[in-house]
Formats: sequence, structure tokens, C-alpha cells
Amino acid sequence: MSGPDLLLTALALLAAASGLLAVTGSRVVHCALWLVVSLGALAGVYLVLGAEVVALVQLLVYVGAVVVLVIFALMLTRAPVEPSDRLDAPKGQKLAAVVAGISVGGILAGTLIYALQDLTVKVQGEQGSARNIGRAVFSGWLLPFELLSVLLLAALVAAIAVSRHLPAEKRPGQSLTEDGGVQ
Amino acid sequence: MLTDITGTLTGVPRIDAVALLPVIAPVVALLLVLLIDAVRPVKPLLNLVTLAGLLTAAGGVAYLALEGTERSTACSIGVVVGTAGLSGPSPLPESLSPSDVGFGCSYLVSDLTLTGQAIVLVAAIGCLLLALDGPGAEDRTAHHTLLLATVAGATALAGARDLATLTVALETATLPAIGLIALRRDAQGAQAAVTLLLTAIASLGLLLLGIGLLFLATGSLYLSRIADVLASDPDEKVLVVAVAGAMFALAGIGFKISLVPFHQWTPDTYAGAPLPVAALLSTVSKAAGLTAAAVLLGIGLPALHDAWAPLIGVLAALTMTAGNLVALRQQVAVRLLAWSTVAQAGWVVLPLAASGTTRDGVREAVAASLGYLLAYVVAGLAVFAVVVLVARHHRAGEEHTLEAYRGLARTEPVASAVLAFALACLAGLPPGVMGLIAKVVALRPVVDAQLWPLAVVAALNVALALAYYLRWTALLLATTDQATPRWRLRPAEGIVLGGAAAGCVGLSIGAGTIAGLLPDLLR
Amino acid sequence: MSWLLPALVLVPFAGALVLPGLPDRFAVRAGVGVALVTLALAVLATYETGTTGFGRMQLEVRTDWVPALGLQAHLGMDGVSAPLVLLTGLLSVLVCLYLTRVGPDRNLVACVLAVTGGSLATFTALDLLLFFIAFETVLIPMWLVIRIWGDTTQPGGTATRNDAASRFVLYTATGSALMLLGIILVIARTGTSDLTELIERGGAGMSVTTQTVAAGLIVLGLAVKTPMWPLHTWLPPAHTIAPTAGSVLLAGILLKLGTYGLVRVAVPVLPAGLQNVAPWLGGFAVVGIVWAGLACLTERDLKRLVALSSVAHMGFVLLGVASMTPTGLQGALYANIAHGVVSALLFFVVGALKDRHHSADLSVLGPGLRDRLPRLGWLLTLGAVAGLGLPGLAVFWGELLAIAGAWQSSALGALDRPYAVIAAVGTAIAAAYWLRVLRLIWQGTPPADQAGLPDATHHETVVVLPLVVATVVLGLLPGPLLSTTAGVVRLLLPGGGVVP
Amino acid sequence: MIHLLGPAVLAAALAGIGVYGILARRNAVLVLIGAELLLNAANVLLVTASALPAGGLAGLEHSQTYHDPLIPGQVMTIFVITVAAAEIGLGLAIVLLLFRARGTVELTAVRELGEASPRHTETPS
Amino acid sequence: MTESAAILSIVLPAASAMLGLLMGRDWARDWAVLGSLGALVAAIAELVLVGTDGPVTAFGFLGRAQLGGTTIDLALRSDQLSAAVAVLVALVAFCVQIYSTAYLAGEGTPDAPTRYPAYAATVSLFTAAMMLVVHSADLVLLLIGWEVMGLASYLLVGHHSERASARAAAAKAFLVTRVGDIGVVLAVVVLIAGAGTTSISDLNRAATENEIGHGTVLTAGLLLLAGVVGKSAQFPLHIWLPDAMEGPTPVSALIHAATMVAAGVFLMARLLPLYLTVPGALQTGAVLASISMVGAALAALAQTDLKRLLAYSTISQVAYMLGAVCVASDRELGSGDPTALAAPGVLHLLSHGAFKALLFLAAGCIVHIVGSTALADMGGLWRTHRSLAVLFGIGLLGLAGIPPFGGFWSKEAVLSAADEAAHAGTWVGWTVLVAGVLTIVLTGLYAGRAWAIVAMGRDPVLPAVGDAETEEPHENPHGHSQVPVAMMLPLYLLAIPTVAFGLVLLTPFDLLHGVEIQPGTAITGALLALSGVGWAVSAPRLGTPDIAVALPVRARALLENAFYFDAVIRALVVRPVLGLARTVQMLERDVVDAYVRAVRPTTEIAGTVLRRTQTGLATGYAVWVLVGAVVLTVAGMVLV
Repeated sequence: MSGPDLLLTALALLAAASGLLAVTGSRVVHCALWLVVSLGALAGVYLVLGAEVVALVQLLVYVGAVVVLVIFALMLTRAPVEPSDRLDAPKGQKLAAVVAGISVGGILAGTLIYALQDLTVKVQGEQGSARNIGRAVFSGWLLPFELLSVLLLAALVAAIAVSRHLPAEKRPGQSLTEDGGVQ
Repeated sequence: MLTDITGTLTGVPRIDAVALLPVIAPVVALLLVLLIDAVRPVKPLLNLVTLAGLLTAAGGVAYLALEGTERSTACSIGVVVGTAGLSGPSPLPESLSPSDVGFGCSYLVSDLTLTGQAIVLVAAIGCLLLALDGPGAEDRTAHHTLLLATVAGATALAGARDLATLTVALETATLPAIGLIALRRDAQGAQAAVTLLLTAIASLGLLLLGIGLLFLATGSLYLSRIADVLASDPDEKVLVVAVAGAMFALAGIGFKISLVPFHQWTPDTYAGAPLPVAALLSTVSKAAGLTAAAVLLGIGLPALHDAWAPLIGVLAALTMTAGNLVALRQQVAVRLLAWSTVAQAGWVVLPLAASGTTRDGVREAVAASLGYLLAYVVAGLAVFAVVVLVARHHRAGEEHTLEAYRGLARTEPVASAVLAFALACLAGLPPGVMGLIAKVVALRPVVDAQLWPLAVVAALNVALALAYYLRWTALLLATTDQATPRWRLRPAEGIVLGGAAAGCVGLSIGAGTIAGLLPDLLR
Repeated sequence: MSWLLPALVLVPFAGALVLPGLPDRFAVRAGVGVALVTLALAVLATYETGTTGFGRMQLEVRTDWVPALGLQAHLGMDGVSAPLVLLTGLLSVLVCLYLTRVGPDRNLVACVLAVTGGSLATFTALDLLLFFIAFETVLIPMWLVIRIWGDTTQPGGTATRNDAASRFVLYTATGSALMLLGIILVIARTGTSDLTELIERGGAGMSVTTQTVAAGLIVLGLAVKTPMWPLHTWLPPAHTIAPTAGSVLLAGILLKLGTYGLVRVAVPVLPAGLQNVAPWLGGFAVVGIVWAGLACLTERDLKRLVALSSVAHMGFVLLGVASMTPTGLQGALYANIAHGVVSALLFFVVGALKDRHHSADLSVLGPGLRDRLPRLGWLLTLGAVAGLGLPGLAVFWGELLAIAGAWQSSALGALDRPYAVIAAVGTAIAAAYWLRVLRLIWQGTPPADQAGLPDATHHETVVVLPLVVATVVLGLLPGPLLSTTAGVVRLLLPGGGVVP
Repeated sequence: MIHLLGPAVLAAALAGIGVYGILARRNAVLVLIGAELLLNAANVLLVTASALPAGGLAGLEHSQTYHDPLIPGQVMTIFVITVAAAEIGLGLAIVLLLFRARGTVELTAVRELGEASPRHTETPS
Repeated sequence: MTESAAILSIVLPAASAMLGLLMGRDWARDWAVLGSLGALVAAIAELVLVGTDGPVTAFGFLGRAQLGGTTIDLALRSDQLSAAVAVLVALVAFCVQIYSTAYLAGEGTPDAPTRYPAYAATVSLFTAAMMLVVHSADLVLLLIGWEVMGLASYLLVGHHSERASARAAAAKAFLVTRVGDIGVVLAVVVLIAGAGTTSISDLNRAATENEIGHGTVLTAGLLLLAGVVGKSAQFPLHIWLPDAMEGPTPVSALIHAATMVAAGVFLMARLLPLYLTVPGALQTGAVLASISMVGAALAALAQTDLKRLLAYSTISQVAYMLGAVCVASDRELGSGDPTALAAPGVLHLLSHGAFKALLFLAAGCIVHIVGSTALADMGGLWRTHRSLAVLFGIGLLGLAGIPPFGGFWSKEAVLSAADEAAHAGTWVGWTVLVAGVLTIVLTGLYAGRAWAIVAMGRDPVLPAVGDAETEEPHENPHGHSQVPVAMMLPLYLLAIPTVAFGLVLLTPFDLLHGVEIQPGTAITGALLALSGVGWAVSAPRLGTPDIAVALPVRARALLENAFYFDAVIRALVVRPVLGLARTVQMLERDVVDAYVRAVRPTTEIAGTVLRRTQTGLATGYAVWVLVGAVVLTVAGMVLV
């Protein structure tokens, strides 16, 4: 159990625990915050595995943007700040969720444990450096990169179109005026 | 064989623009639409630009098909090796040949690609025309943008030959569609969008886990590379991980074709979404799903045939039977159509269950699937066209039940003739010869591989499906007392109706196109 | 003369497409015209085939349709299909003629022509897949005939009518879907779907198990259409509900598709397979004969009774085919034509009676028909007597030869003699139920209230006359029809039918 | 030298937790949180896989020393993160739309499209 | 020339039947009479021509049917046997047609129409069918004639279809003969399979040269015997003949006396060479004949209805003919055509045809006078209608076999044949001889009884001929006092052969050398017959004209109902079949069809269950997706 292994296990435990709390918490804001902790821990894990850029992107995009968005969404949907039991699905659904969660996790863990049994590997620090990632993205993965830009554009246009403000009592099939103004 | 357009950026591979035309055209159109919307949003202009984008893409496909040579682009062969002066982190030992290190091409224009793209574009043009005047088209710009994005994703998916492009293309084909569903901003649309969104995200998670496992096992994302690694009888560990990865990936794609365990979003989303978008989902999105499955399983994982073929057989049987059984009980037209597409998904995927290990076996199976898909898409478009027309003229709008079709043959002989003919095609009974030939094409590999239980289930499902298709046709010819108003047929809808009907008749007479796709190797 | 068969097939289809456009009155007359042209073409084709010999396939025409599947639009005619083509042409003309006076409806005539076209295509198709497509083309028009023009006065009104129609089409569709599996298996194993080629091979290139599986599936599909005993429950309701024109088509032409398929596809292409299936086929056929006979003994509805008697008749045809001997096969083909003529005659008469009494129930049709409606009475008697297989009328020859074939059949193994005896007993049961019919409605004193009904009109007599003549001529002069099928039967059977 | 088993198990655990998160929650936004976790699990798996030398598990017996210059694992992770961002963006937009349309984001309350809902079960006339 | 005569004898009546039916009421009578006359002339011509330029073995009639290996040649043949029987048939048919013109004159009452055109046409059809049977050289062609006769008999028995008993009798007649005909059909099938031909001459030749397997010939023989028993109303298939008396009397005369019932014997005679190779079949025939002979005669004794008495008498007499043919295997014959061995049977056939037709037609006249067929209503004919009584007497004498009447000669021929067979030491010969002798006594008895009741009987039923119409004939409202000429003429015509049949023995027919009358049996036979008649005629002195009264009451009822055999058959066959039919109908509805009907509800239930999984909850769907993925993976792993 070398130094990085120790660090990895620590970060892994932190990520898993905070993830679990994020998912089972009864206070909405706490869930969001635990999510931040979990994603942060993951960034750490990436660093240990030598993926610098990925760690940075993780921090930047996930922790920075995504979680903030989630918190905004929670606030906009006036989610109850105080602990409420209405967050979890009804009994049957929860049971199914547990079963599904355990089975997905279990089968993945089983396969991976079977495959990676005591496999140790020397981490190449600078494999994940910006230079290599840059060259890789712009040589081998140019097409997905370009496609990604189309995806982002489409997602944003969709988000904007969908969230254009809604007239007070919206009846399905009611047509908006050209500029989408409120009647 | 790379054509050279950029060359300025060091190390950036020359992208073969012609090969990528079917993907680039919709994107360019998309940008133009946004530009026009910013400058002066004039409805006919927007329609025109979108249509032009799709037609150029179709032209590109036609050109590539006629040219006949196989083009591959966005490849990373020789980039790192060939670029002088660039020192990679660890320069590749000269002894290694490119194929050793996991290189390959992200995008390949082969018969499979062109057929997939052709089907997608035909369906997209149909859906666009339906959406021009149909419900949910008020917000013209957003609608067209999202539609073009979906088409770009679907066409890219057909050509994707590595898992990264496959994933991104799949998401590009799904996310805008979710946007389209929610575009009408009403409660129905929102719920439908949420349903599809959650299913899509869960499936994306599964797909990515699958890709992670496959990457762990084979060390590369290129499908050709994965196929080679798995073909050279890897050891037990690699095989187990690869199979797990393959299954997760297949599950991830399942929702798009609406195979049984992953189909539950279909009826709710079709009912909630505007009709043209439902048409889009049932044709473009399903075509994209099938091409993804064909690419992933046919090109990437033929070696694991023993794992996925029987399972696809089971899924196909379950999908057919469940789809037909529930469809029998449906009264609302669009829900019946949703369940009918679920049942047809079973038929589309049926040949894959009998692909056999030989390269030729897989090719024939994929060819059969694509053949059936083509027949299904054309017939589906015709049915949707008529349903949209009825929705527009019926007081219950999109929620109209089958009763709205009672006695339609009296007032609208042409439209009901097209609907009856299309339903006969979907049922696979003459006069719908196209459907019959498609069913023969689909059943041939299954019978050839002697999968008797599957073949018998499929045969029984012919009758089950026939039950509700005939019930619908019978309503058309029934006599009714209330007078249905004459229809005012808009040009766009006329084109779709005529085009789809011509397609059905054409494919019935020239049924060779259904049976003879993918003549040479599956690449 | 290679244009002849395509024309024969396409003329009725063209008629079917054009007629809905025309006004009712004119359309029905045009329908008769088209049917007459088809009949003329059929006669010409038969004559041509006859001159150059019924033994081999004549007037062949062949073009590629779906090369990838090996499907060719390949038509031809020989001794087996010639009589059936003639019968189809004749019945089509008679039905159209009948419709000119009784409920003229352009769509109904269009459906009749579509059914005629589909049947003619099936009888002349020489490609397995083309045979299948033509076999299925007949389904939708027949379904329409029952569904739209069916009789809604039955208890349960439109619900029973719709149920009968959907039961007919779904039962047959399931059967033919299973048959499709068999056909695809044959094509997959032999590599060709061309019937002439497959007949020459006589099942070579296919292992016995494959042949048995394929034969099982194909026979199952065709048995539903014939109908064979356990799979026959769609026929009685279909007949009770169908209008007269529909019943004549159903009994006269559609049932022949199944048996023709057996003789053309199952026997020559899968001889070894059919050898294994034959005892079962023979068994079900024989049970069918006795079962349907007994069911008729207590049947109240006359149309249902005639339908059940059709099941018994087709039992003989199936027995003939199952015997796989030249005598048996010729008996089967003969019984096929005879049943077509006799059941068409019966359904016309029963239809006329039902139109007059507004019900087909034996008690309503009432006793004393011989005095009230003498002409219809005599026609019914002739039909009944022919139905029970009186020697001297058409059906007898079919039954005699089928029983003779079964008696000396090697394919039926040890069961050949018992089957023949049971089938012979079946003829006695046929006599019992037909005499019961005559006793209940033909004899006896006519009730007072039904005095005013008109006897068979001149028009109805003219429609039925050819059938009467055919029944008698086929009964007294079996020579010509038997010699037509003799040549081909020797070809179809493995080793030319070694059993004498 | 690190054991790859640690991050692998982490990926599995996170996947399980993510799945639980998606299915057990009633509030749509929290469901999206679960989804994020599931996607992150996939990312962890990809990054751990990219730590292996070229050729992945299959390449081990060739005892390669160098790493695949195209670093597919990490590049894929970056793409996934971006896709996740796009998904969450659109997801939240739709959730907000649902909130504005129906005043609640509890999925159990918005089940109008199901087969059991009154809209679609009126008996056929 | 003989061919054309034979063909004419068939075609003429057929044509008259066709035209009679189509032309309608007024022409019918002329066509019918003309047709039968034509047939008679053709038959006589054929008889003469056969005599002069010899028999013609086979000439084409309905072409040739080619099937598989064998070909069925539907040809005719004409020889002495066929010519003789043809003449008999034509003669009786002609007489019946003339008789019927008067018997069924007029329209009849609305609820009992005479339907004369249909009647006349069917009789002509029958004649044509019988001619076809007589002349056919091929078993299948014979079967056609055989069954068309059955159909004609069905139509004629059911002629007065307004009476329920007539309808039942007609159906029974056709069905019982049809059951017999299953045997004939199967025999044809066996012969097609075994011998490869159905031509009678070929079969006889092949059988004698035993080219066909013995088993095949035996089965064919027995099966044909079944047909014969059915058609000739022998035990056990005799139940239909007494009921067939429901038909008009001339029909009974023609069909149920002279021709149809004799067709069975004719067939046996035709196929005698074949039967000689399988004595087993002949023995069974002999046994059945003996039982029928005695049983029917006993039953005739106790009948209370004149026509049923004559019907049972016919069964007994036909049994006589059958017995004569069946003993043929035990008699040796010098040279010549083996069919000559059947001569005694054929001889009796011819004579019986004449006098039985005479009796029936006379009975018809009596019924015409008295108005009912019951013996109780009859009596005193001798005084009221002397000529009719005389003719009736001649018929009875012929029947009883009193010399010198025709019946005596033919009956003696049969007895001497039986005697010769008995002396050859076979048990068959003895049974037939004993039965024959017993029957002669019984026949004498019931003939005498008939005479006693009808002719002598008590006071005249009707005023004597020529009396004024003053006194209303008591108690027979619908009788007629006068018998029209057209009905009397045929009686005279038929009386001639009844009396003069003995002369036939002298004619140079080569068939006859199979016949030799032994003086011993002849004399004993005559004495027995005379004693029988005498005893019956002496009954009136005992106070009642009916000798049967002497029988104990229960025995009389037993005999009258012919040993209740009819009820036995009804219980053993008819009721179970109807029961089976009901169960089949029930099974059809509840079992075979149930599976088909069950499909709809099962799909509906399945559909509803599956629909319920569509809850509308998005995360609910996600559960299916994820669990589905896991199951898929596990299955994948297991498969690899």
C-alpha cells in the first residue's frame, strides 16, 4: 500500500460516502452540497491517476457549473429547505431502487474485481497533461469534438426555447404570437 | 486516403468534407437558421433553409452512393507517426504498425452508413414537412434548429466507427428531440420530455459504463480495433469484461429502438409530444437507434455473437408480443401507433438474432434489419401523415380516438386509401406487398438459423398485429351518420402523403430495394 | 402466347381497381364483362395447354422481381392447374352475373374480381414466394366481403359478423404465416424458390428432418385453408355470415387454394417429408369426414350445414393427397373440382332460399318446398344428392378414387385400410344428413302462410344452369378430367407413383 | 505503483449509488443529481482504464510499456463531462417548465400520460 | 346391332325421364308411356338379336377413365342373361306406366297432390338405371346404375311426401341400401387395388385363372354380398322393404317386386365365375338366404296389411333366387359358360317378376276399390269383381308354385338345384333344400290365406258390378266401385307369362342347360304347395277367413313385427348414431371451437395486465431500464 494507494482509498471513501449522503439526504440543500464534496473528491482521484486536465475540467464544469445549476433549480422550484420526507419515492419504488442500485453496483464490482485482481500499474504523471490531451483531442478525436459543439448549441437553444416565459394559464395548443410575447 | 482541406493547424487530420457532407449540411443549415432568426425571422425563409439543409445532406448521400468508393475520414492513422518534429510523450517505436496501437477512423462512409443516412434523411424530410403546419410548430426557429441537430446526430451516428463519436452522435440525436417534445411548453409536453429525459440519461449512464468496460478490456475505442482484439481469442478476463461492457452498451441503446424492457417511455412520450415530433421519434430516432445497434454489434462485437444474438432474439420476441398485445387494447390513435411502433421494433431487430458468427451472416442480418426498417419507416410516415391530417380536422385534436376514422372512406377516399394501404404494409398482407416482402426478408435469417421458437412467435405475432390493423381499416370503411368536414389539405402535408404513398407503392413493386441492401462486406 | 397467363391474372385485378370508380349500375355490368374476358382467357389458356400436352408446364413466362430473394414473377399452367383455372373463371362469371340482379354493389364486384385475380395468380404461380403472395392476396378482399356485406340478422348482429370476419382472416393469416416459415426453410435449404426446379429435384438436397419440418409447417398452413378437421372452426361462421356471392367464392374457389397448394407444393417438393406427415394428415382428414358428417346430423342452420359438409368433402380430398398414390392424387384433384361445382350450386340455392325466407334455419325454410317452390326444390335435391356422393354425379368419382388411393397407399402405412373403410362409412353419414335436410324442408306439406314466395327466377336458373350441367357431365363422363390430371400426377409423385 | 482495484470499486459503488439516486427520489432535480453520480461513475471507470498501458487488459500479456498517445479514456471523460453538462442544462430547463406548468416537480404527482390516467381509458364508443 | 338395341333400352327411358320432367304436366304421360314402350321393343329386339348373332362382350358407352396404373372402361355388354332380364324389366315397366296413367290420374287433393309428371319421370329414370345395371360390363358403371335405382326408389317411396310415414320409409329405404352400398364401393376399391381392373369379364377370367390373390377375391366377394343383401332386402338388411310399401302400389310392383330387389341376384349371377373361386362367400349367402326365406314367409303369415304381406313374400322369394345361386359352387357343370349354374336363380327371378308384378297391380286395383290396404277391410272380391279375383288368383297360384303355373317350374328348378347340391354332400345344399321345402309350405299357406281373406271372405263389400248407385257403399268413403280399363289391361298382359312361363324351358336358350327338373322334387314340391293352399283356403270353415288366427296371440304379434328386428336395429344403430351426433355438435362448440374463442379473452387479459405496467411515473420506467440492463448482462455472461 504505497502513498498514492492510501490517498486513493481515502478520496474514494470520501467520494462514495458523500455521494450516498447526497442521494439519501432529507434536506435538499445538504444533498446538493454533499454532491459538491463528492465531485471534488473525484477530482482528487483523477489527479492521483495522472489525469490533470480531466481533474481540472471536473472541478471547473461539474463543481463550478453543474452543481450551481442544480442549486439554482432547487431554489427556483421552491424546494423545501427544512428536512422533508417528501423527497423520497413511495415504498415500492424505493425498494426497487435499492435492488437496482445494489444489482448494478454489484455486477460492475464483481466484473471489475474479477478483472483487475491485484493489478498494479505505474501512473504516468504527464499522460494527462494539457499538451497531450490537446494533441489527442485535435488529432484523433476531432470529429466527436466538433459534434459536441453541435450538441451543446442544440441543448442551449432547446433550454432557452423551453424556458421562454409562459403565459399565465397555458392551454395546450395555444399559439404564441410571433415574438413569443405574453398575451 | 485523406483529402486535405485544413492543413494549416499542425497535426490536425485532413477532414474529408465530402464524406461528412450528410453531417455538415444539417449543421450549416442549423447555423443559418439561427442567423436568419437573429436578423429577420421570416417563416417561409426558415422553412426553406431547413429543407435545403436536409436536401443537401440527401444529395450528399446520393452522391457518395453513386460514387461508390468507400471513404473514411477523421482518421488518426499516421497523424502522430507521420508528423515530423512532434515528439509525443513517448515516441512510438518504429517497429509498431498503426493497427497495433489502436488507431482507426472515426467516420467511415460504407453501405451501412449510406443506407442508415438515407433512411434517416427521408424520414426527417417527411417529419419536417409534417411539422411545417402541424401542431407544435409555432416556435419556428427553435423547432427547426433542434430538428436539424437531431438529424445531424443521426447521420453522424450512421458513420461513427468509434465509441466516442457513437456516444456523442447518439446524444446529439436524443437531446434535441427531448427539446422538441417540450417545445409546446404545455404540461403534456413537459411530462413527456421528463419521461424521455430520465430514460435517456439512465441509458446514457449504462452506455458509458458499457463503453468504459469495453475500453478497459480492449484498450481502444475504435470499433474495428475492438473487433480485432476480441476476434484474436482473448483470455477469460478480457472476455468477461468485454461481454459485460457489450451488454451494458446494448442496454444503453435499447431505449432508442424501444425494445421491451426499455420501451415504457414510448407511449407516454408519443401521447404527450406534438404529432410530428412523435413521427420524428418513431422514424428518425428509431432509425438512429437501429444504426447504432448495427454499428456497435455488427462491426464492433461480432466476436461476442454468442452472447448478444440469442438475447436480441428474446428481446425481439418480447417486444413484438408485448407491443401487439397492448396495442390491441388501445383506443387513442397516437397511443395505438406508439404501441405499434414498439411491436414493429421487435420485427426490425428480429434478424439480428440470427446473425451467425461468419462475417456474411452478420452482414445479411444487418441488411435484413435495414430492409425492414426502410419498409417500416415509409409505411410509418404514411400513417402519421394521415393521423396528423385527422388530428388537425378533429375537435379532439391529437387525442382523437379511432372513432374519428369511422366512415372516412366516404368523405376522404384518397387519404383513407393511403392509410389502408400503409396499414396493410405494416401488417404484411397483400395489397401491402412491401410489408409482406419485408416480413419475408426479416424471417429469412431466423429460419435459416433454425431458431424455431423465435420464428413461431414471429408468425403468431403477424396475426396479433393484423387484428388491430384490420380493426382500424374496418372503421375506415364502416358507415357513419355524423358528417366529417372536408379537409383543407396544405401543400406540405400533401407532399408527405403523396410521397409516402408513392414510396409504399414503389417499394411494393420494386421490392428489390428492401431485400438487396448491403451487397458487400459490412464495414 | 406467353402474354396469356399474365393477362389472365392481371385482367381481374385491373377490373377490381377500376370498378369502385364507376357508378353502381354500370360497374356491375362491367364486372360481368371483365369476368367473361377472364373466362375466355382461361379457356384459351387451357386449350393451348391441352394441345401441347397437359403433362408438362406450358405457357411459362418468367421475369425477375426481387433478385435478392430469388423471387421471380414466374407463371405457368399444366394439367393440375388448368381445371382449377377454368373453375375459377366460371364461378367468377356466375357470381358477377348473380350480382347484376341481387344487390348490385360496385365494391362487392371489385372484391369478387380481386379474389378471382388472387386465386388465378395462385393457381398459375410457379415460384414458391409468388405462390405465397398470391395465396395471401385473397385474404383481404374476402375479409371485406364478409365484414361489409355480411349478414347482420344473426343473433348478436354486427358483433357476430365482425367476429366471423376477423376470425376468418386471423385464423388463415396465422396458418399462412406458419406456412411462410416452411417455405423460407425450403428456399434456404435448396437455394431456389422456382417450383419447376424444386419439382424436378423431388426433395433432393434436403435432409429428411428438414423436409418433415417444412412439410409439417406448409401442410399446417394449407390445412387451415382447406379446412382440415381441428382447424376448421372458422368456416361455419364465415359461411353463415357471408352473403351468397361470398359463400360461393369461399366454397368454390378459396378452399381449393389449400388443396392445390398441397398437390403443387407439398407433394412434389417434399416427398420424404410428406411421407412422415401423411398418416397424421390422413387421420385428421378421416376424422374430419366423420366428425363433420355427425355435426351435420343435428345442425339447425342450412348454410352452416353446407359449410360443415364442405369440411367433410375436403376430408376426402385430403385423404387422397395423404395417400400419395396416383389414384389418390387424381381422386383428390377430381373431388376438388367436383366439390367446387356442387358447393357453388348448393350455396346459390341456399342463398336464394335465405333471401326469400330471411333466414337459413331449417324450421323457417319450412316443409313442402317441392310444392311451394318446385324449381328451387329440385335444384336443392340435385345439390343434396350430388353432395351425398351419388354415383352418376360429380362428387362420387372423387370420393371413390380417394378411398381407392388410400386403400393401397404405402405412405399411410398400416393405417391405409382402416382410413379407407372409415371414409366409406363417411359416405353413408353424408347420405343420412342430406336426407334429413330433404325430409325437413323438401318433403312434407307446405305451411299455409308461406304461399306467396316466388320460385327461382329466370335469372337465378340461368346462373345455376352451368353448374347443374357440370355436375351431371362430370358424374357421367369422368374420362376427360381424369386424363387431364393423369399426366402431371405421374410427374408429381416420387418415382412416378410406383404403386399401381 | 497503484492498485487499479480501488478506483474500479469506487466506480461500481458510485454507479450503484447513482442508480439508487435516480430511482429512489420523488423530486425531479434530486433525480438529476443521481444521474450526475451515475455519469461520474462512468468517468471514474474510464480514467482508471486509461491508466492501463495501451491495449487495455488484452494488451497486458504483450507487457506494453508505453501508453496510447491518443489517451482515449481521458478524452472520453472530458466529452462525457461536457455531454453531462448539456444534459443537466436541458434537464433543469424542462424541470422548471414542468414546475411552471404543474406547480410541482414531484414525479409521482405528474402521471397524466400513463395508461391508467383517466384521459386514455374512456371506454371506446 | 345388339349394341344399339342395348343402348336404346337405356337411353330411351332416360330421355323420356328428362323430357317428362322438363316439358311439364300435359306431355309427361305420353313421354313416359312412349319411353317404356320403346325400352320394351329395344329389349325384345336385343333378345332376338342376341339369339341370332350371339352375345357382345363389351362396347363403349361412357368412355374410359384413366387413373394411375388402371383404366376403368365404362362399357356395356349384351348377352342372353342381360337380354332376358331386360325384357322382364321393360315389360313390367311398360305395364306399370300404363297402369299409373289411371292410378294417378287427375290432380289429387291439394293436401295430397298426385305430382304425376315427377312420378312418371322418376319411374322412367328407374327403368333406365335398371337397364344400365343389367347391361353394364364394368362394376363402377353398374354401381352408378345401382345407386341411381336407389335414388329413384327413395323418390318414389317418398312420393306421397305429405305423409310422415312415407317420408320416414323413403329415408330408411335409401339409408339401409346405402349402408349395403358401402360394401359395393369398398369391393370396387379392393378390386381396383388387387386386380387392377373393374371390368366384370376380366375379373371373372382373372379369378378363375387365380391371377388375383385369394384374400382379395374373398373380401371383394363378401363386400359385394353385403351390397346384394342391402339391395335385395335380405336378412339382416331387409327392414326397409316392408316400410317401402308406403309408396304408390305400381311402384311397389315395379321396384320392390320385379326389378330392383332382383338386381342383387343378377349381380351375383354376373360374377358367378368369381364367386365359384371363393365358396366361403357363397356359403354365407346361402345361410342368409335360408334365414330370409323362412323368416319372411313366417312374417307374411301374420301380416294384417295386404301390401306388407306381398312385401314379405317378395323377401322370401328373392331369398329363393339367392339360395339357388349360392348353391352353384356345389353343383358340377359339364362344359360351357359357368354362369349357366346360376340359371335356376335367374329363371325364378323372371317368373317371380311376372307373377309378383301381377299380384301387386291386382292388389292396387283391390286397394282402388276398397280404399285401404288393410286385409280386415277386404273380402268378397270373388262375387263383386270376378275378373279381378281370377287374375289375383292366377297370381297367387303362380306365387304358391302350383303346376302348371310359371312359379312352379322356376321353384322346382331351384329345389332340384338345391337337391343336387345336397346330394353332393355339402351342408349348404341341405340347408337350402330344407329351407326351400319349408318355404313352399309356408308360401302355400299365406297365398291361400290371402285368397281366403280377399276373394272369399264375408258379404260383399260393394254392390255387384253394374248395380245402380243407389246404395251408398258403406264404410269405405273413398273407394271406387269400378276399376278403370287402363288398370285392368296390364293385369291381363302380365297374366300371360305367369301362366305360360313353363314354355320358356323348351326354348333353345343355352343358359337353360344349367337347369334340370328332377321329377321327385317336382312332385313333392307340388303336393306340399297344394296342401298349404288347401289348408289356408279351408280356414273359413273355422269361422274366420284368416288362418293366422290359429296362431297364439303373442306368436302372431312376433311374426307380424318380423321378430321386432326393426326395433332392434333402431336401438342398436339409429339411436346411438344420433346420440353421437349430438355429442359431436356439443364437442364442436365447447372443445374444438373453445380454443379458438379463448384466444380473444386471453389476449385482452394479457393486454390489460401489460397496460397496467404503464404507470406514468418516469422513474418507474427507469427501474425497468436498469433492471433490464442487469438481467441482460447476467444472461450475456452466462451465455459466453
